[in-house]
Amino acid sequence: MNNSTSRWNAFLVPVIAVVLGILFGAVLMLLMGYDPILGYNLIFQGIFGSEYFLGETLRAVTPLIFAGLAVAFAFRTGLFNIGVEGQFIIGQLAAAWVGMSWDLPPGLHALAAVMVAMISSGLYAGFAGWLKARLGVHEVITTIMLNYIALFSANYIIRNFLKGQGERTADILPSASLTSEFLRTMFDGARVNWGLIIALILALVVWFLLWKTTRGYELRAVGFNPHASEYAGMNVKQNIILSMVISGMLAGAGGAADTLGVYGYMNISAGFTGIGFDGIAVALIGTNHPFGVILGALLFGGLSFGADNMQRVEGIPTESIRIVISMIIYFVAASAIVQSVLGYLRRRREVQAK
Amino acid sequence: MSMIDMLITIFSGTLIYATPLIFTALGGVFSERSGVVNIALEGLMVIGAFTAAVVTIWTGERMGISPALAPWLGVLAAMVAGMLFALLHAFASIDLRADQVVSGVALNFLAAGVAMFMVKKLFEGAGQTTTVQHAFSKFAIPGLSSIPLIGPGFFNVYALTYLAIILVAISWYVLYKTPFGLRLRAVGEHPAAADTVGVNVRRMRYMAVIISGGLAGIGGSALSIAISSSFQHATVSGHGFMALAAMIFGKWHPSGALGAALFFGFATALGVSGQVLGLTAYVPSELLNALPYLLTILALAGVVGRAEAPAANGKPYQKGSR
Amino acid sequence: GCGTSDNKDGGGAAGGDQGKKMNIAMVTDVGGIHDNSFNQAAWEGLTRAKEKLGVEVKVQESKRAEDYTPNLTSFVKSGTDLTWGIGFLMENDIKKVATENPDSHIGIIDSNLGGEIPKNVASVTFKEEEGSFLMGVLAGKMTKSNKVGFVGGVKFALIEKFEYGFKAGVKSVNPGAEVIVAYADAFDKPDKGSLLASQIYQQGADIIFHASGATGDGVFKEAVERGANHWVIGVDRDQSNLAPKNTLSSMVKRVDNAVYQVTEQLKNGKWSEVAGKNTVLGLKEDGVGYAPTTSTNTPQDVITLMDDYKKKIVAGEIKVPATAEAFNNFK
Amino acid sequence: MPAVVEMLGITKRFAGFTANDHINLVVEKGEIHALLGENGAGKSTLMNILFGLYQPDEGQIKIREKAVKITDPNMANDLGIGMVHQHFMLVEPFTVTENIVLGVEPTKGLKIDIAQAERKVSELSERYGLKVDPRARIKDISVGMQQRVEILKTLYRGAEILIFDEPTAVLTPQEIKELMEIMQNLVREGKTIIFITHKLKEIMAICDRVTIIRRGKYIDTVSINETNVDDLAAKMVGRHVSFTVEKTPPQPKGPVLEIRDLIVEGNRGVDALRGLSLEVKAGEILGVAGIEGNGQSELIEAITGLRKTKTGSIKLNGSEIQNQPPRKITERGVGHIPEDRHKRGLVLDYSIGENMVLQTYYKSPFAKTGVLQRNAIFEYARKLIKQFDVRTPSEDTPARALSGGNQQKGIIAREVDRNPDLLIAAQPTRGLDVGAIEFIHKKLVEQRDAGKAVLLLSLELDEILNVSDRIAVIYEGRIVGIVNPEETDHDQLGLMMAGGAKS
Ligand SMILES: Nc1ncnc2c1ncn2[C@@H]1O[C@H](COP(=O)(O)OP(=O)(O)OP(=O)(O)O)[C@@H](O)[C@H]1O
Ligand SMILES: Nc1ncnc2c1ncn2[C@@H]1O[C@H](COP(=O)(O)OP(=O)(O)OP(=O)(O)O)[C@@H](O)[C@H]1O
Ligand SMILES: [Mg+2]
Ligand SMILES: [Mg+2]
Repeated sequence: MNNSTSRWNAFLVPVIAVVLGILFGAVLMLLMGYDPILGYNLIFQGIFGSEYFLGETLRAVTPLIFAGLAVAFAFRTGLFNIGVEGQFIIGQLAAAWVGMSWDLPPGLHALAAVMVAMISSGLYAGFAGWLKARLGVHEVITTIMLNYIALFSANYIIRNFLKGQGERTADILPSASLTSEFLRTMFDGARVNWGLIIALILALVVWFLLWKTTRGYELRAVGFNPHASEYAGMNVKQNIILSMVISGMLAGAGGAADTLGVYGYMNISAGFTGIGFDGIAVALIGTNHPFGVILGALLFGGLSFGADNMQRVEGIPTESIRIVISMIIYFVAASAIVQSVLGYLRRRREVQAK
Repeated sequence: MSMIDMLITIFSGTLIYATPLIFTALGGVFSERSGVVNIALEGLMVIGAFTAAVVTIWTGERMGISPALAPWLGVLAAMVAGMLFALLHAFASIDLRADQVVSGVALNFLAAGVAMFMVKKLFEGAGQTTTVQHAFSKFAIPGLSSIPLIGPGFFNVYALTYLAIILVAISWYVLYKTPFGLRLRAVGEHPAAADTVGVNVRRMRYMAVIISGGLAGIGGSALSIAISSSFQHATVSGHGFMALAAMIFGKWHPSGALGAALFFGFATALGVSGQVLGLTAYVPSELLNALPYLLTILALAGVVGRAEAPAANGKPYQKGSR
Repeated sequence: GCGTSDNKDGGGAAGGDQGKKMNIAMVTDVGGIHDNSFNQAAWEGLTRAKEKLGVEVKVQESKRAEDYTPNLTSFVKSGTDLTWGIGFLMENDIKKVATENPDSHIGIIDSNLGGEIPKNVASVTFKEEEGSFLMGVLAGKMTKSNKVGFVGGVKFALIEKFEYGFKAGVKSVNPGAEVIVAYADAFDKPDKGSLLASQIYQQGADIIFHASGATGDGVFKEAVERGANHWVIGVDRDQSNLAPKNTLSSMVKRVDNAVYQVTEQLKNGKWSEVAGKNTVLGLKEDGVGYAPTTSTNTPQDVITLMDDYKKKIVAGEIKVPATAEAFNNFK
Repeated sequence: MPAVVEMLGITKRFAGFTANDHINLVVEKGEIHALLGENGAGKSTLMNILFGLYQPDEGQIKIREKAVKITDPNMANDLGIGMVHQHFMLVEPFTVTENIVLGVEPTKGLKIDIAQAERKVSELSERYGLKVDPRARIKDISVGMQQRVEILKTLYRGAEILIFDEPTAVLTPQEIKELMEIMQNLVREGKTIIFITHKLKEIMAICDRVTIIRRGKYIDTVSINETNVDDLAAKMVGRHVSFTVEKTPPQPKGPVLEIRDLIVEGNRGVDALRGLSLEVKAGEILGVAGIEGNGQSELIEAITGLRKTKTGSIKLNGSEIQNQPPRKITERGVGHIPEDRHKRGLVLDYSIGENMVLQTYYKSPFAKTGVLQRNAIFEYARKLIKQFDVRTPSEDTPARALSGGNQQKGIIAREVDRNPDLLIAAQPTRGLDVGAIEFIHKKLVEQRDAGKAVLLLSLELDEILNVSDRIAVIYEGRIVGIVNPEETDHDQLGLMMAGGAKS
């Protein structure tokens, strides 16, 4: 009984935050001299106005689900992975490499590329986990550093080993593609692709892994209390490393989906895409729950993508939507007080019921 | 000549590159020593960088205040703006007992949104401020700067660089020698203990977070009106997170933060010299550009070892709770 | 003659109520509209088109590379008469959108789409190496230390055109001079730009040419810091305002003209003259050149020399190298 | 005698739950007044109200016969009230002096005048016989000294009324004796003391009067002269409590645990165990007596695989287990009730149900091919909760929300039910009330009677003497003697624990 209430709260709190954030955004637009009704209407149109927009929104949401899952997974096991950005890059790179240079039947090829990307990113993130487990180096620092290292080395590798025409890798073979003719036609040519389905499946996997398996039991226990976990016979170091590996794998799958599903190649990049940082926001809006992450990504991705329509049509700056999103996160943080009061009331009720 | 010249530029490059990091990491030390995790450093720097640029332009170019004074007004304004912005973090973390990471992430997004939005408003839709005409220039301490090697290396940097180093000393004194510092650290280690001896936990944490905002604001100003001379979306890009790393690397200690910031600066300057010296013929430039990040990981793995955060860091304090 | 593709999924995107006015739109790359560089220049061209040609203009900034396609598509599908994509980064997106929407008109700057240009696309590229060559001539002539520097943003082929053009120019007039080359690996890190410049100057160079976007702001700042006899050469547009006393010249690239002219062609019904092919703008076409403010700090004899070289290049007597390979074969 | 503290009709509710329900407490000047009650009876809450940490919902407080409203600890300080908290309020990385002056720092210019502070701390320390080193860091000193620092903190602030909330739960017998003396010194100096403890003997030994509360309600205030231990226990729990552990003579069989010449390094880099040898037989409870810090923790950690050994052997049922991973050792039949239940014993954020399978979650029937069987786990948890009388609203309640006593019962349930050949119980009753203690002792004896080996470590001599079948005395990392509980007493054990020879 108390579990369902806590689930209800976990759902309610972000919803209230979203409503408050959107109201705040309306006030902001008014202050700026724009019509908020029109603004939000344009955002709405920019998402749902056509199959194409809807499809592209989903395409924009897809990497955010992966990144959000990666961050949330680490958070759930007591780690702060700021390195999703870099792990995503590694995933893109590995997928591009497999996609362009292996020769496998369709489907299998794509699968292999995704797997290799996941493994590469997993190992890459696992290095940060290893440093933490073995040497006690704070994962926040190492993952920040590894972001830059990933960016520079990916550029180097593309330039020197994978170069295609232009500033990018060669094209992946069609057999490795994650594009879906079915989804394309359904969404009027939008680039929504199998990556979205992979993301949703991974959300389910993460949920199952964390809460339904013995491994998840260990991973979360180690995050909550490493001393008790050690006492209970769990291998704390191994679990820390594993947690980073899995988090990195989720990010890597996102990178692979991006390369194989949207572009079919990887660009040399002059800077970060920000996917990793947006993933932190998505995870937090989704209260670090895999299903919350999906909703958070839909919200974040939808608002950002829809906001472009607002700029296109009325010239309303997209920054206003960044501000709305930030206020939503802020309210998620602030509404912790609502949550704690609700939770406390519940506990007391239970003690009394005894 | 080269060797000496190289050292000179590496030293002064180190100091200059480190300057914004020192301020900001120092800010992080105050906040986290009081028990409030501050992921918002990046956003605070953005606000500081933006405010400093705007105020310096306004006072120096539009109001005609003396070019020597205008950038200092910019720094002051950046500090105040950082403090005000930090209030949002303080309010969420302390009064609302919010998850401090969440609040910090929110403020990073907010800062970026607000600053860019304001730039567009203030500069006729432009994506960056105009060039700050009266930005800080390097400043040679007479006498000291003419010492060979050391002089041009260490004593030809921005006034803000000296300020940063002085502030490290002051922060150390404040944190480790004064009642204020003792209370601030107590609140970050064991707020209930501080509370029971009459230390106002809420007030201490508010002050710490506000100080942190002020310092990060100054750190931001160093980027926009000393090292470069404008504000745009990329002025801060990642320095706040590097400062966060420097704070942790420096074990939440002012001199540690200084050391870590200098280390980053040094490694960056080293990578740059590698390129300038033509090492790119043997080593890819990407590797040289990645050098500071690689060296940091090596240093952390090899030398520095485990660092303990303040015990109550990140934990909201509620009177009477256990 | 502009195709009026029907507007069934406009989704609020304006179709233009006056009916007659032509709609021109542009999509920036991730640099954004106010990048002090080609996006901004393109927008200036469009703004001029609005004033002089009476067209409606709109802009959409891209946050991520993934946004190029939907941004272009939205404009194309909402019946925009000409949609510009600014920057080679979106060459593949342009190709795709153009093929999927054969009735649309699309323009792209800085890419020839690898030579396969769809019928409905007008592409424009520049001979940056030619403009950069003149900067090399200037630097090679004016250096007192026989050392000059080049700061690049990211090692894209496009930026290498600047590098090798510049080096060739230096070599032509001053074979003994050394060119120090460094890349920031970023277009948006002024702090790194100033660090790079500081070291290059400290190495004894007295002139730095940059092709590094906002990173270059730091190069200017460093020159200002160092004062007299530390020179910068700007890029893309006249950048002398960043350091009036330290700027020798800027290699201007007339993206604005390109955008304006292609738009004008469309307006005047001469779309077919530019469509389906690449227009290359070099010194000859005044697509690249040096800024008028060059004379402020550069002596007339050097400018004259630059003009001489310009003539030779225009006449085809000098073939300016744009790649490492070409440069190595260049004498 | 005039009353210095009068708490009248105090009621305190926490979100609908009444922790204090019209409690009266009248303390006279110069007395040591005990406050007695079960775990969770509301003692700490009442004292926190007096100290200004909580505000009462109803009732009145008078200090020195004047009605006051104590809104925060500063105000309590001003009224001369000082409190030594149940959970120490000390900043671990700080020095003794820094902790003492925190909030009332003497200054010289901007700077804390640390020299002056140290002088004053030394003075006070000497005057009350407290023996603390003003420069030591809290994290480096013993629990007993930490407690004295807490006392100094109140004295430094000039407290006249001192509240001691369960100060003896964590002290060694020697330290307890010293504390008693200190308390008597304080009273002689004219101070008044409110003393909370679960140890009735201590109350009888030192207090003047005692106020008893039960489940938040006031029961009685009696003078020590008019009462006795059994009476107090009955008043407190509401039923008769037996203090003597009922048990039949042991029937020891072959050795289950054999330790030979064990050398283990402690946290500070010096050897904490220096050639320790020990044997525990099936069907016996071996008590290990010793002053804290003589290697007890290291001994347990070495046996359970939580700490590496240097040399020597640990054999369980004849095979060596030293330096094996904890999981292996657990699976070979070792149960462990850890001394720090929050640090080791529980994942506080997990439900009590999930905590019940902390070592067995991966085994059938709790898991099948790596998938948790929630129903099996919670069914099992319900069984244990019932069997061990763990008071919790449900098996789905976070362990954090349970009281210390019930958390401890949960751990014991888990460890006992795994049916280990060797059960290690470290401080199993620390901080618990007499009712809970009785229960736990009974469980230990049951294990013994079921033919298991039980290794009991306790700082509580009474517990050791009552429960053990044999007593091993540990001193400086060695067993310095084995004695029979029937043939020894506090004094002899005390002497051995201090390194004196076996008589
Ligand atoms: N901060 C709090 N919030 C909610 N309930 C509380 C709080 N503090 C105490 N309680 C409730 O009040 C009751 C009394 O707690 P208190 O700590 O006063 O007990 P106690 O008598 O000191 O117990 P012990 O002997 O274990 O120390 C507890 O059962 C608990 O449920
Ligand atoms: N964080 C918390 N959340 C909810 N209730 C709590 C919390 N901490 C304590 N309590 C309540 O307070 C009561 C008393 O707690 P307290 O820690 O004083 O217990 P205790 O028996 O003294 O245990 P300990 O041995 O840890 O001192 C418990 O019954 C519990 O219900
Ligand atoms: Mg208590
Ligand atoms: Mg207790």
